[in-house]
Amino acid sequence: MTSSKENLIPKFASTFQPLIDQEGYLVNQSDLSCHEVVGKSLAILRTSKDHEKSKKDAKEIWDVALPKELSMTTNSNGVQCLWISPDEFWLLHSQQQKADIWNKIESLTIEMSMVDNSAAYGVLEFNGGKVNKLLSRWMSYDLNGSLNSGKVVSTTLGQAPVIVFRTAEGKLMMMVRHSFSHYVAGLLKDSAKRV
Amino acid sequence: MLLIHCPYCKESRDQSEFSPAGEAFIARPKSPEGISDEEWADYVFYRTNHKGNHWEQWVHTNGCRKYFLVERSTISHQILQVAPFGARNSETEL
Amino acid sequence: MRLAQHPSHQVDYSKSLNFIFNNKRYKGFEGDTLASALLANDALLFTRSFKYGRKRGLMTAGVEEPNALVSLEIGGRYTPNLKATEIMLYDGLSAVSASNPNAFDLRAFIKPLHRFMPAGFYYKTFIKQKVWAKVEGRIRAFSGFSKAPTVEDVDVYDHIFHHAEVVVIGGGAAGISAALEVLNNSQKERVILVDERNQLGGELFNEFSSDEAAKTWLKDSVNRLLSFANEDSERFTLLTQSTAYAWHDQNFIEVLETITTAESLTSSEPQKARKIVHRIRAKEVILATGAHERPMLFEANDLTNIMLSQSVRRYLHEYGVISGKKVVIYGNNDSIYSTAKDLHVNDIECIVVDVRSSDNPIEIVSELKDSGVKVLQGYSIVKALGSHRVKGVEITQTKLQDNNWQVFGDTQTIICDLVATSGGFNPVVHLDCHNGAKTYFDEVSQSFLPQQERDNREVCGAVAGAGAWQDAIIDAKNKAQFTLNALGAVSKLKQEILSENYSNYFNVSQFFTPKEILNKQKVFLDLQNDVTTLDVALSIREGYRSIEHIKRYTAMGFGTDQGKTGNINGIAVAAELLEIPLSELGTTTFRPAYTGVDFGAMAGREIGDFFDPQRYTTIHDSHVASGAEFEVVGQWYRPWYYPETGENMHQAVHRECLAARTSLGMMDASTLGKIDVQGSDAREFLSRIYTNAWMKLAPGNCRYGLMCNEKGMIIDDGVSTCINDNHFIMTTTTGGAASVYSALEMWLQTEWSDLDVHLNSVTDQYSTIAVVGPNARKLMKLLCQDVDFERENFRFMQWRQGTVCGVDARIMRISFSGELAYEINVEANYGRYIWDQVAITGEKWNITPYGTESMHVLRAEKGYIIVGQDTDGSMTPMDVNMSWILAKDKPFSYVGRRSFSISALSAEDRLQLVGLLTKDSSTVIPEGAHVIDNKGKSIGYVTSSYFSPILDRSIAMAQIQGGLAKIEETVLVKIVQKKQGLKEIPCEVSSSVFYDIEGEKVDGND
Amino acid sequence: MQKKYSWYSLLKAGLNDQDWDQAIPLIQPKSKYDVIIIGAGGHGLATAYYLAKECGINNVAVVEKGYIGGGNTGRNTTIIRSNYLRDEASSLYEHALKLWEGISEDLNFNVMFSQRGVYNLGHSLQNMRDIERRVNANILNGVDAVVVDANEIKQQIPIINTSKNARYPIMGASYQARGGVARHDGIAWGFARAASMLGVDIIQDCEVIDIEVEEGRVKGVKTTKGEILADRIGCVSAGHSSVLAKMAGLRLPIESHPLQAFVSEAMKPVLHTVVMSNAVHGYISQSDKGDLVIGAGIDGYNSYAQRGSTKIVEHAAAAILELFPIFSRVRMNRQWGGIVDVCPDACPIISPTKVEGLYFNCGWGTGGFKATPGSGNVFAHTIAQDKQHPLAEPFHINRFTTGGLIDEHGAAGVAH
Ligand SMILES: Cc1cc2nc3c(=O)[nH]c(=O)nc-3n(C[C@H](O)[C@H](O)[C@H](O)COP(=O)(O)OP(=O)(O)OC[C@H]3O[C@@H](n4cnc5c(N)ncnc54)[C@H](O)[C@@H]3O)c2cc1C
Ligand SMILES: NC(=O)c1ccc[n+]([C@@H]2O[C@H](COP(=O)([O-])OP(=O)(O)OC[C@H]3O[C@@H](n4cnc5c(N)ncnc54)[C@H](O)[C@@H]3O)[C@@H](O)[C@H]2O)c1
Ligand SMILES: Cc1cc2nc3c(=O)[nH]c(=O)nc-3n(C[C@H](O)[C@H](O)[C@H](O)COP(=O)(O)O)c2cc1C
Ligand SMILES: [Zn+2]
Repeated sequence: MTSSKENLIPKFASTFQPLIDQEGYLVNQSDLSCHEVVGKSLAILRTSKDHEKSKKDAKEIWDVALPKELSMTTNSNGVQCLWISPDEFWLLHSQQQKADIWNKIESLTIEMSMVDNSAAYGVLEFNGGKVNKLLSRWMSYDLNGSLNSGKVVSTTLGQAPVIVFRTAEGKLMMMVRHSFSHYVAGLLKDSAKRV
Repeated sequence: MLLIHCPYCKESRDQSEFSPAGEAFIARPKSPEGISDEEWADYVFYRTNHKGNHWEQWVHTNGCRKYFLVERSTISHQILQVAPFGARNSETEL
Repeated sequence: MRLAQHPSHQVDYSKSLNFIFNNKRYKGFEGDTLASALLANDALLFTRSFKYGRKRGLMTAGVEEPNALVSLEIGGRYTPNLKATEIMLYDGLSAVSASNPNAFDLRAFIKPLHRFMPAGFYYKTFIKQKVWAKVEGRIRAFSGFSKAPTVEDVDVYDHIFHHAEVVVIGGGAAGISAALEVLNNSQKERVILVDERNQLGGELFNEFSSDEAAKTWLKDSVNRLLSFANEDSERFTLLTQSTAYAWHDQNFIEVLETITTAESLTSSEPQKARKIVHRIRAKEVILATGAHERPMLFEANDLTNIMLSQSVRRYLHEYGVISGKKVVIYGNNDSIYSTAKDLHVNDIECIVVDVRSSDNPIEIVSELKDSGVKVLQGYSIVKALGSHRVKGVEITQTKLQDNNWQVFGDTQTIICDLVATSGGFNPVVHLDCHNGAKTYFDEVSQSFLPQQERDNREVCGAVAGAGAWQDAIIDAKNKAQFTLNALGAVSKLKQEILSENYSNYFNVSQFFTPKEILNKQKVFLDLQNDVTTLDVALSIREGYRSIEHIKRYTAMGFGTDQGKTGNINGIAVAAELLEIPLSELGTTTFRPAYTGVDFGAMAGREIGDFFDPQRYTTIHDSHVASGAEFEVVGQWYRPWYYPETGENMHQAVHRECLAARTSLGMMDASTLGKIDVQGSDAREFLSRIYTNAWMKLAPGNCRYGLMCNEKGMIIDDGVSTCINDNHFIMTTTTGGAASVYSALEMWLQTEWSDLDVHLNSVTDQYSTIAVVGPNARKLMKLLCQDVDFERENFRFMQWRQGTVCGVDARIMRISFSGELAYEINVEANYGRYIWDQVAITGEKWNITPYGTESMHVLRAEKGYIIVGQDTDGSMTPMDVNMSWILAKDKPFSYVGRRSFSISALSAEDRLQLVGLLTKDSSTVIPEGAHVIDNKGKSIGYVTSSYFSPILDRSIAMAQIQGGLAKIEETVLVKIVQKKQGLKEIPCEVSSSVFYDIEGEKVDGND
Repeated sequence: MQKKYSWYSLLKAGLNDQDWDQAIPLIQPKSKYDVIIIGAGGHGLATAYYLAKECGINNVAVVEKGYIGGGNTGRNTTIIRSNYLRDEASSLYEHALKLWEGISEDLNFNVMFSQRGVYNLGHSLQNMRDIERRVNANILNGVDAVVVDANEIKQQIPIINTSKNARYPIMGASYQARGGVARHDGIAWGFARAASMLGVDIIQDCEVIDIEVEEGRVKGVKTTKGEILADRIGCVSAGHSSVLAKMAGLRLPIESHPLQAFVSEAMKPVLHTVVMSNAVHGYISQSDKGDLVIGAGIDGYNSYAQRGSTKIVEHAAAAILELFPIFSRVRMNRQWGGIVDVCPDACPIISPTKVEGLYFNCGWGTGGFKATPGSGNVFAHTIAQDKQHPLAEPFHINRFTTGGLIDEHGAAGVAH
């Protein structure tokens, strides 16, 4: 009576799954696109009082250097480490790495805290010349003047808290809380009609 | 709409990212049971409510989530200075 | 009348447009405003005045217009109260006067009664409340301008944030010059230039006919600006038809851009925004908003075709329109001569009446006289003639003696059909004053000028008192240099020299307010509100002497024009009557909006679905598929109940509750707040936050906790799970998640920074599915093989890690229903999958999804509280009979504990939570009904009340004064609302636990 | 002696151009009074009026730093109702409402009290429970109140949006028919005129800069117009209460916050009642001039600037559009702010202080306009007898120490 369940393949639904088109786009128009990036996992690292020790631990587990204010670092495996606050860093890594990393974490005695929050956020990628035009309808942040490549900013999109960072010129990433995904998708699609 | 400099993000951001969190320098009594009802009420309810330069707490709710201190004029809304939490414990301290 | 096309004209005579005004058809041209087009058609009457019903026409050509209010279009694009001067004409436009000038109007009819209706009339009449109640409605019927819209707006509005180093407000000579100076002398600095008109240039077009240089300068400058806008669009943004309407703290400026063109108004394409609010955060602001002209005061100065002199010029120069053939130009400054010259050049007959004497000869006067224009110096108009359209004026001699104006000699009549007046200029200081800056009265230019020093802003051009356009340009350059310097873009200031009479270029004389004129009837100050000099005088006589009282007593400046033309004259009149200097009286407060802002534009897209975020769990689509009705909790949409075909809520809830009690139910509990608490002091932290003990809770276990604020009042509750000694996961109520999280952070950061604790919100990380009912264990065994579910190995209030249908899960055995229940927590991406699997697998026990309503019934049967329903921010743990949850021996005085020892918190007559059982078991008390004592006074109220399907009777919870001591007593619940059927319901006070009092169900059946 | 307002006097004035008397005479302060009231808002003026009229104390000065009624009295949305939750509060507000019903006649000044009814909307199940609880309490306390459902609301206010699909659908409301609005300036002027007729000195442009205390007793005040002595002083200075308390060496459980409002351009009457929604933070009525008067939510930070954040005002506009979508193309004409004195339990303080002879009446926060006559009335008696008026008893400042908070927050929410 047990086997039936064991053979099931769990169905993973990405954050924006019900909202994107078949290619994964929320918005796809001339000079402006927004699609969901799937396959990313998120770990949240809160450093301990002994920041130096945390830095070392981070290096050991993740092979990343902790970034300075509002910036990010990337390691050779493509793990991105985002500065969120003086004692909080977000590590974006691929789903494949996740199991290994968490095994490693559990085997170490570290004083900092680590939380897996992969399912809590969806990641959107924006491309095109009109991205700032679209986002400036909902974001008070100075996208043109201050959001340079490599910069990480937590702010709001409308009333939803989001993290945005620019990985390259013309390419912007945004992390959205799962429960706000309908709201955010709604805002973006609506405004995209008028940029 | 205020423009507030977050001492942790080291950047000025729109007020909508922040939440005000009340008058600064109201420390929780070290031993609540050891003080009178008046003293307890003073901590819980009573405020100086400065007209003029006023130290207050703000939290960067939709940013780094840190609480910090702001000295702001309650007459002109001008922000005179900001400080990370713990950098000072009273108005007069330098 | 329309003149031949001239280069200064902003209308295109080759493109004619048809429109309708007050049901009549007219033709105008592209570039016209509704006002200019109507003037050209000699349609001069726009409205009836507010109080006296006087017929009125245009007074101005701009946003300062007090009279010409119209409504535009019908249906979903009907817009009330627009000024004809701000509506750009388009083909097919249709407009209606706010108050039809041609209709019979009682207000005009009762003219003889006007003298009995002074300012403050209503304060002195209808003093009996009963009488007022009867007449108010009838008086109201006369109020207001246009009719309100009747249907929903079909257009949408956007908001856009901008950041700029420099914002220049006003695109006249000064603004253009300032913007160019900044752009030319800096590299990266971003500049935004806004102007409310549809063409850059401000008042400069007026100079075109006499000054070729003005034309050349404007053309060149605008071209240079346009090339910046095209080639370096990141750096320079030009916004026309865009009004800066508010200036908030720290240079946050809101600009309303009107996008609508004829096409979008009439097209059915809904996507395009009708208007956009640009929210600009500027480092530096350059204010170049120009000046509004003020009228001269004389009797019947409100007649149609008495206009401001500069406005007559604007109609002439920008639109090629003039509404008279014989014009009297009247004023107290040199600008009237420029108007006369322009009219004369266009072969329009005119006479100049100047209140100033001829003592100081001016060049332009002799020039005009030589060319044959009649000039009367030392004369004033005392009265305008005509019933509604001006037909002539009466003038007398006048002189200034000891700072007092005197009017003397015989009156003469001059026949005319248009009067153009200029009483000097009011710099447009409005925006500058929005966040606290003051004005000062400048005796030289006889105007209120912006506060001199102010951080991060400069003022230039006419708003700074500059008169000549050449000076405005130089002044703007000079001020822009200061701005550049403040930005660090230039270190050496370039400053050019202004002409000598820079700030009194027009030689404005002191306000012309002779008592003889002020004492006359119908000398209007505020035309929109029909405020006269006599009203101001009366206000002062009655003791309303402060300018703010005068404003409020007379309604001066209350209108849609906010007194742009009338207020300063009103202040001058009051100062004259009070015999104090204008500077002492001051202005009233300038407030946003500079000109009206549509509510729709203020709201932007934050309406409808975007009014507030709607938050969904990842299981939401399954709930929708099951036909759930939803309840909004916080911002979350939670299934409320799942009606099957034909069921109402009560039937559905009945079925759902019985399923959970007798077999199996399931519920989406994902919305509960979840906070990850880590660190070596995590236990200590929980002990300080919760009222109960946490030091001994072993890993693998969970515990319920109650949280209070420092006042000792319950604010939240929930179950926290011990993962290991340094790691807990706390749950909070759905609505309380955000506030609890920030309160916890507050304690950690501001008071207990020595604790080693880190918080992370993991609410969105997990989907939580509650499996509830006696058959829950059987189902769990099917769903998950790697956990031992046996009763003694996985006890109540424990948790286990396992794999549910192939997905990692943390399974907690907790219960909010009293039944055997498990909560499966999985990564949210698998939430829907697991939900569906649970549903399918549970089919054999007829598993039934249930919503918040059934959850409420189930928990009430067990007497569990809902924070916010059974408590209201004034209930202590003792009040809800939960003293057991107060740890006695915690070393740290946990949050709220100190307050418990305050006398009032242990008073015997406090409201306490108890159960209520109606004597008639089928009666369900309405929630919110009150319990009364034998005197009929309320002694408490019902917080929760349901029909319990399992008990087959009604149950309720109530807060009753001293309720815990009343158990087993009978009390009355009084129904006092008629429609609920007035009655008294006898009830027995009981424990609030109704079902399974011994708590035997929680282990289920095996 | 001043003349009575009547049709007759109006006629006479119109015919002879005869001067009206000074409703608010210009007065220089005397050196000593029996009682000084600090703050000539509605509450302060009402206090002076009732001191003179009902307590036999006519030697009273009201000192005002600006112009009378220029504080919150002159900048509020004028909603008047008495359907408060707690017995203590509803008794006080009902006392005020009863006075409102006769105030124009009493003062011989039409304050245009318009009993057009007040709806408090509910948008969630919990809102509706709270409304039921409050309405039932009101009825038991003899306060008129009724719960209406969405259909009834729609019938009474056809332009309101009762769609079930709204983000915050209207589920029902409490309705108080005797509630309404009044002319904000009128109540200040009416009390001022009536009080000065009874001999009260109203002194404007006279800011109190110090309160003189000697051996625990109040002695007088220093003002911008010199020193004025009195044995009893009542502070009725709303947003500035903490500032005055500080002068006397006291602290209060009060914070000053901006509260904003705005008006539209005037339109023909279309909204004939008052509609409030605490859940979406919008309050609306249409004035007798025709403008929509709209109240917004409170700003979270402290301020004495009489202005607040735009986002709050814009949110209020959005909230109003949720309720009344047809107002989308109506334009905001003017926006302003007041400084409200917020008490932790959303109830006022009417109380003596530790300084003998010094009384405070403050903490009315966002909702004191409606209480104006009642507040002045009970405060006058409290000062005159040096004993709490029975209705004022629960509002003693001691409640913050003894724990006897009234906590109107519970179910009444924001207290406009
Ligand atoms: C936008 C807004 C909307 C509101 N809406 C409502 C509503 O709809 N219904 C309702 O019931 N209430 C409402 N209120 C609240 C209401 O306005 C106030 O509670 C009430 O008007 C307070 O009256 P008051 O006489 O106590 O204070 P105020 O009218 O503020 O009078 C206090 C006076 O004290 C003076 N003063 C201060 N310091 C000194 C000094 N040192 N020396 C001399 N004088 C001094 C001030 O100048 C002021 O005139 C609203 C308030 C605001 C701001
Ligand atoms: N003050 C005087 O004495 C005076 C009188 C009459 C004419 N002038 C003439 O005025 C010109 C001076 O140039 P200037 O640039 O200072 O003034 P201007 O009046 O030419 O230009 C000001 C511009 O700002 C716009 N504006 C005002 N408020 C605005 C707002 N809130 N948002 C957007 N736009 C706004 C106006 O519509 C106008 O286009 C010269 O041509 C001069 O001859 C001056
Ligand atoms: C009930 C009410 C109605 C108002 N109606 C108008 C109005 O129609 N037009 C107007 O300009 N101001 C109106 N005001 C606002 C006042 O002009 C003024 O802004 C307010 O009293 C605050 O004063 P202040 O702006 O001088 O600081 C109204 C104020 C209130 C309280
Ligand atoms: Zn920050």
